Amino acid sequence: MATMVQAIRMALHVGESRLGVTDIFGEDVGPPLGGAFTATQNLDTAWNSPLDERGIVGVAIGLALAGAKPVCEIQFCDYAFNTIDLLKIAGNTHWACAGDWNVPLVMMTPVGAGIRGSIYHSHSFDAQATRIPGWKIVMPSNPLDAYGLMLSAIVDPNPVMFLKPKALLRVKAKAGERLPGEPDDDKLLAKMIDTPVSPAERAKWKPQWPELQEHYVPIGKAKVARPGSHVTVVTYGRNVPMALAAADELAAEGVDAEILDLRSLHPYDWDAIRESVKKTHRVLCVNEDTEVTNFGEHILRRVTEELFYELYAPPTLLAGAHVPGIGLADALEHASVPTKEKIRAAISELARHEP
Amino acid sequence: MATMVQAIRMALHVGESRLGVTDIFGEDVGPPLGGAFTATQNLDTAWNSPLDERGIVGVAIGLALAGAKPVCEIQFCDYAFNTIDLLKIAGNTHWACAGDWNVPLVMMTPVGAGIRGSIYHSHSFDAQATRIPGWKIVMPSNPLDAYGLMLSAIVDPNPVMFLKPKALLRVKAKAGERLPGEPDDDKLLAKMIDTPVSPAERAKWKPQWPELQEHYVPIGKAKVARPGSHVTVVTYGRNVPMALAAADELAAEGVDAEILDLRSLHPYDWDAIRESVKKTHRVLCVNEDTEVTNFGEHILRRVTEELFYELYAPPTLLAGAHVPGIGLADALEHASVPTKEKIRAAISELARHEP
Amino acid sequence: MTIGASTVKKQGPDARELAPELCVRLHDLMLRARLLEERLITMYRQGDGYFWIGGPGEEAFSVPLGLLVDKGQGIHHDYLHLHYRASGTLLALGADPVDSMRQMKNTATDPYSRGRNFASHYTARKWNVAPVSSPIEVQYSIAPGTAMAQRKPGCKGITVVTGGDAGTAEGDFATCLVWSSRKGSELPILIIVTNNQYGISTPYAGQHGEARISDRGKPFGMETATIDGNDVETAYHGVKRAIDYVRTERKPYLLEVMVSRLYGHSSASGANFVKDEDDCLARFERRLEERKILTRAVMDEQRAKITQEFLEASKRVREEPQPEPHQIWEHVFATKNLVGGEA
Amino acid sequence: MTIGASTVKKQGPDARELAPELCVRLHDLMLRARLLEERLITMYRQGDGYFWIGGPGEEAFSVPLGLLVDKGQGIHHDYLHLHYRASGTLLALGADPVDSMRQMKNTATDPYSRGRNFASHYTARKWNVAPVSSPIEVQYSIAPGTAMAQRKPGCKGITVVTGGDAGTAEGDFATCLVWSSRKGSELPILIIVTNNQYGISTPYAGQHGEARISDRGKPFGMETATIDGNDVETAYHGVKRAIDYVRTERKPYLLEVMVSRLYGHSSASGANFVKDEDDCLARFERRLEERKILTRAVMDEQRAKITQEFLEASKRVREEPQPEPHQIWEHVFATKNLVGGEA
Ligand SMILES: Cc1ncc(C[n+]2csc(CCOP(=O)(O)OP(=O)(O)O)c2C)c(N)n1
Ligand SMILES: Cc1ncc(C[n+]2csc(CCOP(=O)(O)OP(=O)(O)O)c2C)c(N)n1
Ligand SMILES: [Mg+2]
Ligand SMILES: [Mg+2]
Repeated sequence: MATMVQAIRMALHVGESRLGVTDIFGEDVGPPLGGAFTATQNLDTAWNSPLDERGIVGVAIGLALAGAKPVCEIQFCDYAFNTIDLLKIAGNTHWACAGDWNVPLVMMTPVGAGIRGSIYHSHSFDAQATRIPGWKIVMPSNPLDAYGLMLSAIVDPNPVMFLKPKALLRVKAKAGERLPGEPDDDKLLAKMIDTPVSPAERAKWKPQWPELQEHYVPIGKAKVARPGSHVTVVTYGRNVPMALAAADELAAEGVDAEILDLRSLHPYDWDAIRESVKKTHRVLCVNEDTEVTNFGEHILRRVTEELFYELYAPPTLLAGAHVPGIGLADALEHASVPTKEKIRAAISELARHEP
Repeated sequence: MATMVQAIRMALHVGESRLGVTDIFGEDVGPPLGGAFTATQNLDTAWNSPLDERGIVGVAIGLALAGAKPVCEIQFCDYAFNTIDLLKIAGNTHWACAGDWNVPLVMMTPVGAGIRGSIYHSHSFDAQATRIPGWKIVMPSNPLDAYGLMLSAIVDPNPVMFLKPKALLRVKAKAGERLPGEPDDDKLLAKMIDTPVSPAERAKWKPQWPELQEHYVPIGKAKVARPGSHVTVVTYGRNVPMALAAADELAAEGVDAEILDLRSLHPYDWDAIRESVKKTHRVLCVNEDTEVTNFGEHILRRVTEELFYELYAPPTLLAGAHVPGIGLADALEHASVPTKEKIRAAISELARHEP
Repeated sequence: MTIGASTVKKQGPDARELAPELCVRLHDLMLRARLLEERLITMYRQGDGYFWIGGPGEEAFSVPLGLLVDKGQGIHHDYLHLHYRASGTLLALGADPVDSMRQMKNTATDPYSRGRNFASHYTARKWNVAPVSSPIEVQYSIAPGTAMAQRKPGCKGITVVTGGDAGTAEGDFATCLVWSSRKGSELPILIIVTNNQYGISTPYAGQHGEARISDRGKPFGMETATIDGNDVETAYHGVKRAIDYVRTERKPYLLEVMVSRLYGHSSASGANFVKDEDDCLARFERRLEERKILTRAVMDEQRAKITQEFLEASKRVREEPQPEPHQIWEHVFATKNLVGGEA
Repeated sequence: MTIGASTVKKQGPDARELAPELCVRLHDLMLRARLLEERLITMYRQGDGYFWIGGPGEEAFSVPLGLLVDKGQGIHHDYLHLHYRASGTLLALGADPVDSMRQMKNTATDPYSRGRNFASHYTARKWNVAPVSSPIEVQYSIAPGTAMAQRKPGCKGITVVTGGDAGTAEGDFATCLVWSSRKGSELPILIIVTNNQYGISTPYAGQHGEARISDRGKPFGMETATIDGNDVETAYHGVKRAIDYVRTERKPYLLEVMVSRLYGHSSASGANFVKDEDDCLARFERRLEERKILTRAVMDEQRAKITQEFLEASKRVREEPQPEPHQIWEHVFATKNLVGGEA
C-alpha cells in the first residue's frame, strides 16, 4: 500500500502527465530534494523557487492567470502567514472582477503536529484557510483520498488548498485502499518511485511510474469513516485515525461512535453532518487548530442553530489549546493538541451524557 | 462631546506626554495628514513610515524590545494581512522565550464597513485577531471607551491591538460621556485640537490640549450597554449602537434586550456573558466579520458547551456573509453585513422563540 | 542610444520627434483620458459615486504604454498588471470610457466589477489586463507568474507591471526584482514604477535612501532607466525602448517614470487640481502648436466636444440599474476554467 | 583601508595579523563552539533531542562577532538579531554551553525556552540577544526597530542582524534595507548575510541575479562588503571595520560573509560532516601552528578535554526534568514590563 506522500506524488505525476499541470514549485520542491517530505521527487515539472513565500503564491496566481496549471507548495504551513493577503487575492479575484478571470491553482502545505516540530513546524492551517472565501480546501486522512482529492484539486477551475497532515504522510494505506493502478507489492512501488538513498544507486536510477488510473474524490463530499449510532465525531486529517482508534476502543464498552471524515473543509458536506447528527443527537468536532475562532466552532454553531432540538447533549469541541505555540517536549505537545485518549474521553462523555 | 477620533487622539496625546509613548507611526500618520482619519494629528511623536506594513509591524516589535513604547498604525486593517506572521511573532515572543522578553506595543487599525469602502476598505479584523494568541484585543463602541481602552493598551506590557470601528470614528459621544478634562463646549474642543482646514489658518495654528485626566477601561471587562431580560446580544464596535437602536425599537413591542458591549475581544469577559445568558436564556452574537470561523462562533460554542441547559432557544450568530469582499453599491454592502433591521429581526425572533 | 542610463532624459525637440499622425492620436487619447478623469471627479462631487482615484497627470506615460503593448489574449500577447492610475492605458487599448463611469457609479452594468469595486479598478481578460486590486504592490509579486508562462520557446509576449513610488517599499517590489532576474531563468518582464513623489500625503524625500528607484534593479544586473514621464515624446520612446528590449532579450527591465499627480491622491484628499505640478497634456498641446500639428482652436473644440459627450454619457449611466442584494453570491466560485480556454 | 569594497578579501598573512593572545582566545571559543555543535548532533543521534540545527562552519565569523559587539542590556549596548547558526556568537558572549544542551534535550531547565523551542533558538535579554525564531528573515524587519531606538543623541549602541543567503529573497530583507537607509533617518545597523551558498537543498546558483548579495545595499547608498568568513583574521577585521563604521557614522552597513555549512542544513538532512567545504577551524589551527602560537599537541589535548567536558555535561542534562503539561499556559501574557525596566 502506498503511503500518503507516495500517493500525493503519484497524483502529481498524473497531473503533470495527463491533466495539464505545468509547474510544481516551492522551496526545495525540485531536485535534488523533491520536497521536505519527498512529495515532489522525480516529477518532470518540479522546480526550486527562491526562499520567498510571497513570491511563491504571487507567481502561482500569475501562472494561473496565464493559463498555466501551477501546484505550489509552502514548505510548512507555519510559513504561509506572510501571504494571507495574497491568498485572499487568489480567493477574491474571480468575485472582484465579476467573473472575468478565474485563478486555477493548487497550493499544498504540510500542517499539524505529531512530528515533534516545536513552535514552527506544528501549526495547523484549517481555521485560517476557512476564513478565506473563494478557496476550496481539502485535507485527506489516507493515501487514497489524498490521491483522489489532489486530482480533483488539479482539475478545479478555482484555487484549491491541499492541506497535508504531516503526521500521516508516511503512513501506509489500509489494506484494500490501493490506488487504481498501484502495484500490489509495496516494495516494488518503493523501488519504482522512491529515489534511492545511496548516491551511487541514485546516479543511474530513474523513476518508473505505475500505470495509474484517474480517481476523483469530489470536493465537498465527506466520508463516513466508521458508521455508528451514539455520537457523531466530525473531524479530518490526522484526527481521523485517532478518532477511529478511540471509537474502536469504545466499541468494547458499548459506545458506538460515528466518525465523519470531512475531507473537504470548504465547501463542506453539511448534508452528511446533518444526517449524522439527526441520527446520533450528539456531536463532537475534533481538530488541532487553536480553539478560539476555530473552524470546528463554525460547524458546531451551525449544528446548534439548525439542529438545536435534535441535540441530546451539548455539542463539544476538542481542539488545540489557545496558546502561542506548540512546545517541543512531548508533554507540551500532548497537552496542546487532541490525542486518542482525549478523543476517547470526549466521545465517552458525550455518549454517557444524560439530558 | 468628543468624537471617537478626537478621543483617540487625546489618548495618544496623554500617552506621549505622560505614559511614555515614544513613537506613533504608520503610513501618513505624521504631518501633514495626521492619519487617514486624523487620529494622529498634531502629536509630537507621530511620523510617517515607508509604505510597508511588514516594516511597520517589525519596527514596532523592535522598538518595543528596545524599551520604547510604540503605537503603530496599519492604515486600514484590509492591509494587515501580509503581516500575520509578524503579528504572531509579537504574540508568541514572550511565550517562546519563556518570559525572557516582553513586547509592549500597540497596533491600531480601522476596521469594518459603513463608509462605502468597497472591497478593500471594509474588512473586519476581529476573527483574524482573535486567532493570534498572546495579543490583547480591544474595540470600543464610543469615545469614552476608546479613550480609556487606549490608555489601558498603552500601559499594558503586552502587544495590544486597538481596532477602530471606522463607521463610528466621527460619531460624537452621548451626552454625559465626556472624557475627564474635556471642555464642555464641542466647538471649543475642535478649535483646540483639530487642525484648521484652510492653509492660511493652519500656518499659524498650534494645538492646545485640554488638561485631560487619566481614565482606564480595564482590558477584559465588558459593559452592559443596555440592561434587559429577554435576550442577550453580545456585540462590540459598530454594532453596539445599531443593537441599541434595534433594542429601543423592540422595547415598544415589549421585547427587552440586554446589550453587552464586549469592548475586549481577548481576553473577553466570560463572567459577564455567562451572567447575562443565565438571566435571559437566549443569546445573539453580532459582528461584521465573515461568518465562517468567526469569533462570535467561539463565544456561542462556549455558551453552548457550558450553558447548554440554560438555553431556551438556539444561540444565533448574525455576521457578515461568507463572500470574498464587500461590494461598493449600497445594496451589496447592506446585504453583506448586519444592519439595524437585521439585528432587530434576529432579536425579535429569539425573543419570540418557543422552546 | 544608451539603454539603461539612469538619468532623467532631457525634454525638448530632438531627432526622436514623433510623426504628426501619431501625435494626433496620442493627443486625442491623452485628452480623452484627462477629460474622463475630470468627469469621474465631477460625478463624485455630485454624488454619483463614492470614491474617485485615477491617473490625471500620467497620460503622457499611460497612453503610450497602451498603444505600445501587443494587445490580445493569452501568453503570445502582453500581460498588463496595472495599478489604479491606468485609465489612459485602458483607453489606448480601446476601452469604452462609459464603462469607467459605470464603475464610478457602481452600476450593475459596470463590466469591471458589477458595482463591487472602486473606480479605476480595471480588468479585461480579452486584452490580458489582470484585475487591478487595491492593495499596493501585490501586482509585483503576481506579474512574474505571467512572465514565467511566457518563457516558452518562441513566445514573443511579455509582461508589464506598474505601480507607484511609495509602494516600492513593500517587499513585493523586491520579490519582483528577485524572481525576474534569477540567473538562467530571467523573465521577459517590464517592471515600471511611476514616481509622482508621493504616497498619499507622504513625500518621497525622507522615505527613500535610493537616489533613483531604478537603481534598485542594478544589483540584479537589470537594464534600468529613469525617464521624464511628463514629456510624451520622451515617454513614448522610453517605453518603446524598454518593451523592445524585453521582447527581444527576454530579460527584465526596470523603468522609472517621473510623473505628476494633478488632482492629488484621490477624492479622499479632495481631488482638486494641483497648480504647481507639470501638466503633460498642457505641455504636449504647446508642443503641438509649436510643431503646427494642431491649433489651439481645434484642440479647444475637440475638448468641448468630448466634454459634452462624457457629460451626456454620465447622465445616461446615472439611470442604469444598481446591483441587487442577492448578487453578492455571484462569482464566488468559477464553474469554468476561463483562463484555460473554456468559454 | 578600503571600506565597502565588494571583493572577497584575500586570505593569508598580512599586516593585520591578530595578536597571539587574541588568537588563543578565538581558537578556544571556535573549538568550543564546534565541539558543542558536534555534541548536540550526537545527542540528536542518540535520541537526546528531536532536531538539530546550528552553526558549525561559521565559527570564524560568529565568534569574532560575539567578541566585538558591545555586550550589555539596553540601547547603550548592541542588539543582536540572530538566526539559528549563532552558537559561536553566544559562547563568545559568555553563554553556558550546557544551556544549549538543555534546549537540545528540551528540558524544563532550558533557560532559552523551557523545553519549547528547537536547539540554537537563543535569547538573552541581559545581553540584548533578541529571541531567535524559526521563520526565515523576519528578524530583518524587526531589527530596524531596535536600531531606531538607538538613534537617540549620544547613543553609541548599534544593532546587528544576521541571516542566510537564501533568505534574502524574502521581502523582509528589502524592508531592512529600505528602513535602514531613509535619507535623514539612517539607522545604526549592521546588516549581515552569511552566505553558505545554500537554502536547505537549493544551491545559490539559479536563485540569484545578484553577483554579490552585498551589492543590494548599493542603490541605498550603503557601505557594503563581502568577506571570506572562513578566515578568522579576515572575518575579525571585516566585522570590526563594519561595527566601527556603524558605531561612529550611525549609518547602515551591509556585510556579506562567505561561510561553510559543515554538517549540512540540519538533522533533517542527516547532519553529516561535509568534506568538500572549507573548514575554518582546521584552517585556523594550521595557521596557529605556522605562527607557532599553539602546537598540534596542545590543541589536541584541549579538544579532548572539552569533548570530555561536554560529554559529561550532556549526561547530566539527560537527567534533568522535562516540562510539565500545565506549563503550556505559562508566559502567555507578561505581567511585568521587563523591557521597560520592571523587574
Ligand atoms: C498594502 C496597502 N497599504 C496601504 C494602502 C493605502 N494606500 C492607498 S494608495 C497609497 C499610496 C500609494 O503611493 P504610491 O505607491 O506612490 O502610488 P501613487 O498613489 O502615488 O500612484 C496608500 C498608502 C493600500 N492601498 N495598500
Ligand atoms: C519563512 C520560512 N520559510 C521557510 C522556512 C524553512 N527553512 C528553514 S531553513 C531554510 C533555508 C534557509 O537558507 P538560508 O537563508 O540560506 O540560511 P541557512 O540555513 O543556509 O543559514 C528554509 C527554507 C523557514 N524556516 N521560514
Ligand atoms: Mg506615488
Ligand atoms: Mg544559506
